[in-house]
Amino acid sequence: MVDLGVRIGSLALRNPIMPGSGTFSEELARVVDLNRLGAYVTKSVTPGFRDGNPTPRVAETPSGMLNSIGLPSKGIDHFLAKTVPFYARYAAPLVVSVSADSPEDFAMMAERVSVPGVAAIEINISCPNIEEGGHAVAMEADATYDVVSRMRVRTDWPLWAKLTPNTGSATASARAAEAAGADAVVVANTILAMAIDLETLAPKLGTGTGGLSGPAVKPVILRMVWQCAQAVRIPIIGSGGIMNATDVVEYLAAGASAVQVGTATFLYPKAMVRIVDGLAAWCTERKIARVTDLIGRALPSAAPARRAREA
Amino acid sequence: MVDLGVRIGSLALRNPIMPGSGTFSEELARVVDLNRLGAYVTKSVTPGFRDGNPTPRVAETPSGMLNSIGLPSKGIDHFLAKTVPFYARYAAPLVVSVSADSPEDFAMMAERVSVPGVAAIEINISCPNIEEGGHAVAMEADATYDVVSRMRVRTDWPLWAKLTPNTGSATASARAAEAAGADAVVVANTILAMAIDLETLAPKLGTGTGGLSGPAVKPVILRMVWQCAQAVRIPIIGSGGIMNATDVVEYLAAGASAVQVGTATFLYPKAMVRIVDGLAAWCTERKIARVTDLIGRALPSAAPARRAREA
Amino acid sequence: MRADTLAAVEAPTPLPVPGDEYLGTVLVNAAVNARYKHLVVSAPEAARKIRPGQFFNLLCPPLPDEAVFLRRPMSVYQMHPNGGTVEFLYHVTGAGTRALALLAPGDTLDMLGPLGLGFSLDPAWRRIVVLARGVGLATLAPLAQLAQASGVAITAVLSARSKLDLMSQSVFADAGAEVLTVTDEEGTSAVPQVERLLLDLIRAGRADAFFTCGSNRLLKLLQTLGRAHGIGGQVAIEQQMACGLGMCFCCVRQIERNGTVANLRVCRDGPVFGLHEALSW
Amino acid sequence: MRADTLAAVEAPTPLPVPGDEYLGTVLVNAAVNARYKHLVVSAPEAARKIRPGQFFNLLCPPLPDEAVFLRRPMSVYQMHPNGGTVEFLYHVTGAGTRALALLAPGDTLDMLGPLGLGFSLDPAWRRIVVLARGVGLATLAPLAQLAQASGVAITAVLSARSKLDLMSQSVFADAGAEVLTVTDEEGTSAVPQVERLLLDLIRAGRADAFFTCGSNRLLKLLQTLGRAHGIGGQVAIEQQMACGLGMCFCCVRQIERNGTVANLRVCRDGPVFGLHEALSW
Ligand SMILES: Cc1cc2nc3c(=O)[nH]c(=O)nc-3n(C[C@H](O)[C@H](O)[C@H](O)COP(=O)(O)OP(=O)(O)OC[C@H]3O[C@@H](n4cnc5c(N)ncnc54)[C@H](O)[C@@H]3O)c2cc1C
Ligand SMILES: Cc1cc2nc3c(=O)[nH]c(=O)nc-3n(C[C@H](O)[C@H](O)[C@H](O)COP(=O)(O)OP(=O)(O)OC[C@H]3O[C@@H](n4cnc5c(N)ncnc54)[C@H](O)[C@@H]3O)c2cc1C
Ligand SMILES: Cc1cc2nc3c(=O)[nH]c(=O)nc-3n(C[C@H](O)[C@H](O)[C@H](O)COP(=O)(O)O)c2cc1C
Ligand SMILES: Cc1cc2nc3c(=O)[nH]c(=O)nc-3n(C[C@H](O)[C@H](O)[C@H](O)COP(=O)(O)O)c2cc1C
Ligand code: FES
Ligand code: FES
Repeated sequence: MVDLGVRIGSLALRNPIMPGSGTFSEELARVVDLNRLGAYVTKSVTPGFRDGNPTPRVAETPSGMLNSIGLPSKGIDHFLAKTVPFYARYAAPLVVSVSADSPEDFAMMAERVSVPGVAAIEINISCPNIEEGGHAVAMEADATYDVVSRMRVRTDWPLWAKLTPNTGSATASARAAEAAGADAVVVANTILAMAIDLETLAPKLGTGTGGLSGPAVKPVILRMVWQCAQAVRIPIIGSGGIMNATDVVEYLAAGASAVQVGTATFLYPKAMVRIVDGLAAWCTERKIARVTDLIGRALPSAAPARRAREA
Repeated sequence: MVDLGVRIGSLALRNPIMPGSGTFSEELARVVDLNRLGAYVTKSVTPGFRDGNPTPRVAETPSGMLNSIGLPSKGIDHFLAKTVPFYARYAAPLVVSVSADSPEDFAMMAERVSVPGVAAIEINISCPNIEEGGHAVAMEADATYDVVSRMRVRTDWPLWAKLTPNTGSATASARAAEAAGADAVVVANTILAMAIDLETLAPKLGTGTGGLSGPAVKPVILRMVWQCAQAVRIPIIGSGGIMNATDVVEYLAAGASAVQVGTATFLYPKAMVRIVDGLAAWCTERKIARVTDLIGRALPSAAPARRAREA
Repeated sequence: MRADTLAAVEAPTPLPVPGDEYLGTVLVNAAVNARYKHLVVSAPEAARKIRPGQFFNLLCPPLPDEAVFLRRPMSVYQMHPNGGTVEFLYHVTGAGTRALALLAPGDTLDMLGPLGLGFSLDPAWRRIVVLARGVGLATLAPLAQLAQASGVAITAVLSARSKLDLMSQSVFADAGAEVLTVTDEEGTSAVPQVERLLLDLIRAGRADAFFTCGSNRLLKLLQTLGRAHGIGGQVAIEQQMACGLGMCFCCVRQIERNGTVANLRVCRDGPVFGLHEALSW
Repeated sequence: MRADTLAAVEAPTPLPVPGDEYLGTVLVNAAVNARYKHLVVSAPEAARKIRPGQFFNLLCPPLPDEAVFLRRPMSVYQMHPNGGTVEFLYHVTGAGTRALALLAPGDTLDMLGPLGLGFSLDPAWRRIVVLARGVGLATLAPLAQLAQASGVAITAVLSARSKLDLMSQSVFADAGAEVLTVTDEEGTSAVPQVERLLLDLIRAGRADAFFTCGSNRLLKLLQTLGRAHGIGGQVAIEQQMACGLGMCFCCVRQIERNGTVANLRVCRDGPVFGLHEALSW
């Protein structure tokens, strides 16, 4: 029996597979056994009601998809009343993704969602679909530090900062999140991108640009995980283009301690459960006893050990 | 007959299709009629001899490829003696891509390549495969300004600055290039990325990370072109993931005046010529008389005209 | 009758049976005319679950040099719960449908479904009018089966570009429907003509409810007539989708319900909505 | 003899005929054993151009749920310039070769080639030794045809994991070669054993030149023996490729030529290099 368990700070997960925020909801319980997952991550919740962006909100691209959902939300009250209780009947820890328009509102949200039934708080400072021009807090280290540190003083719950790939300095934002007291970083949200309709010659998405996800982004986000793993000591949760168990192996080797699966679930609702099984099978075949043995194996620091093994 | 001609500043091209630097060489003349292209862009040439990076230098990714060639070069003397004369027998203008280790060397290269037979100089300040950690000049606006302005004073030849997607502020670098006197910007070089070998759990590329190209990057680079077209007045040359004529239409609509084709030529050596023919056919079918009519049609500034046409 | 009163009557009832991922076997995939194809798939377990108006989210096979990444939603055109087959009628438009068009008998089709809330017939509706154009037919055809089973009389007004494009008259005729056809070719399909035809049906007492799908132009016409004459009904709406299960919120349309306009998910809250709930777009 | 003198003799001669993109038709794609397949393609124009040791860069068909993006280089295993066919022998390893394995008779195969510089026989070489292991056989097999046509005698030393994995003995035997086989199974394929076997051949005057491919271990052995006994030859080298035409510089290997070590392109400057030019890796 392979031990699939991983730790994200104080939180023990039965396996490293969880959904990405916004690509998962209560509906999935109708198709898969949620108890098989390592954790649940909710759609980002905002202080008040939000309608989301104009349609079309989705477009297809080579090996990927664009979305411009724009964080529709029923607001925090509805969320605490309905969503948190729903997950109480399932085994894995619930991670609540929060978003807000100002650092002060982020801090307020940290306090509001620090309730029993919530195991950790994910900070969505990286959505490319809400601010003008795709801007997001996590593009700058200073702004990242500001939001995370204000939340830190308002809650003892574990804080996971979700970073953006739309920057030349992902490691700087990761370090800022760590310095501000984040317990983990999620690497990363979607890549700002677009597609154009050939009939109208207008952007395909209602908002012009949107976030790219799916296999197309995997090489880019994997690189970010690998860079961040060399920059911070807190655990990294990788997210981008994971379709199968070997994609998870790549992320773990790059330095992630766990992963989030998004787009794959849209194509195959059972993807996450298949990935959990596939990961166990992959490890068994290679006589790897603990999935944690894979973490960081592709990092430069692991190169001497790797060469010794190969020799 | 569709008019495929476009202008990049003072330079008139018979059509908007040219190769991307490093994805084209004299060898292609054995397979296609080079006279059919809009321009030729050479592999980046450096002051002296460079051996390039360790192997493996290539890896496959979903709808794309990673490369870590590392600018092997025989140096500027060999280039002027052999490469420039080779293209003299062909009809289209020759664009020389230059790279160097310091702003001063970039300036020296500008002077050296300002010779008859060279129509324009492309400035490769965006290769992710030569500096530590994938760093490149074009990631920062200041450094971009520095290199371009130093070259500007040393040559009257048209200067095209090739930007990087590995930054949160592509428009700032585009504006810096424009302010420093660039005649056009090429958007963009490859995206820093990686892949991990499942047998060894080490990075697949000899250098760890490399540059992602091919259809996977098209949505990201198209977005950059669209953003830059709203930020600068100089022409934009789009480059990323173009496989066929409709990809070119997307780039033109996003605001590019011409495009560069790279990876497609590796899969189909005749890709560029097929794209030229395909673009003419696409325009003919839609009764578009001049390919320049497509430029910028997806920009916000074109929205009122677009809506009027549709109504 | 006010629009929200109508809406209360006409709102489709939730269906409890969740969709799942099935691997069907293609039996037939034949051209109906130059632009439409008819796909018959053997998928017994899936077939047993379907309610009229539901759809499947289909995984398209790979094309030689074109990527088809997302699934594509397709209404169930004909269902045979006992025969174990599911039929689709589709219009070949882009990469996804071009890929579906390549399926050959014996091939496997990965189909997620049945999904969404289908049509439901209010017991007060004894005579209904179905207005269908183009591929909307595929979505509305199962109504013929449903109405027949419920002893409801149908008048089907089928609209198309040309006589050649008219499909499925027999699906409705076989279910005992009266079939009226209008075409662009004959100049009988423009809004004023169709409006006159519908007014005749209303006057003849044959329009207790309207059903339609797809075309914004026809939806508007039915809403206007419905408001004027106190007639409700249902409309099946389309929107680009990703998950098909209600998770991603890609597929919303503006729906007016209980006095407020909300972005509802076509895949989960629809695709069938009350005729007067749907804001035209 | 010094290594660079050997190199001058053994360097393959440039071939003038450029490759092109051809659409071949698959005639046969059959399993040779559990891991190897044999592909026969009808492509008359391409077939006429091939020189022994050249390769094609093949576009792999799409897999159901796996992307194959780049072409895959494959040596010509057998060529039939008059028959109009080209044959490949390949080892099913990753996505690309798994995709090739799905090709069925009648399918179209997009093949770019023939590419690269092939083998050439120095007139002084009257008796050559070919040392091939595994899929290296595919690359070396055309030497049998070339040698036979030039009246050169071959001794083929074929190495494999097991007797079952030994392929193509007949290709060499039919060309009049003496075939010696060594296997891991029988414990006859280790370097010391093969070395002894080669020394015997040298002593018997049957080794004017060595030819090999693929295995670094065997290349080193031949280089050592060659240096000691003044024997040159040629080696076909592999490296991951993108363009196959010499444009991208993905496919370099370190080659010692004219006294300096340079990164040469396997696709354009090779894949065949002088035995002593190739730095082992
Ligand atoms: C619930 C539902 C049921 C449907 N039933 C049928 C059916 O029975 N038969 C049929 O032929 N079609 C049906 N459609 C529409 C069908 O899903 C689209 O035509 C198909 O996805 C187009 O895919 P494509 O790749 O061929 O074309 P694309 O190139 O993706 O698109 C072609 C054009 O169609 C638009 N489009 C794409 N997907 C959708 C969509 N989901 N909804 C609306 N517009 C879209 C695009 O914007 C574009 O303008 C249905 C759609 C929905 C939502
Ligand atoms: C000139 C040349 C001729 C060749 N001739 C033959 C032949 O006749 N028969 C045959 O079976 N194989 C041949 N090969 C090797 C063949 O190209 C690779 O095995 C194939 O590309 C693997 O593709 P894949 O997608 O199946 O595996 P992948 O998953 O891409 O790779 C499987 C393993 O092979 C390695 N690999 C991939 N491509 C190459 C390559 N081009 N060179 C070296 N290693 C590689 C990878 O790093 C990996 O370890 C030749 C290679 C070259 C360069
Ligand atoms: C439709 C959609 C909605 C998303 N919504 C959110 C969100 O609300 N909050 C968030 O932090 N990330 C959101 N994401 C990003 C995903 O959580 C994930 O990080 C990303 O999609 C990359 O993973 P993937 O390639 O596996 O999809 C969304 C992604 C998609 C595709
Ligand atoms: C193998 C390879 C080598 C490249 N070498 C260079 C180079 O020397 N200089 C440069 O500016 N860009 C270089 N590029 C980037 C391309 O010119 C082009 O901008 C990029 O590949 C995106 O286009 P594509 O998706 O069509 O390939 C290289 C790209 C590849 C794939
Ligand atoms: S398609 Fe995902 S919510 Fe409807
Ligand atoms: S594969 Fe491109 S140079 Fe050899």
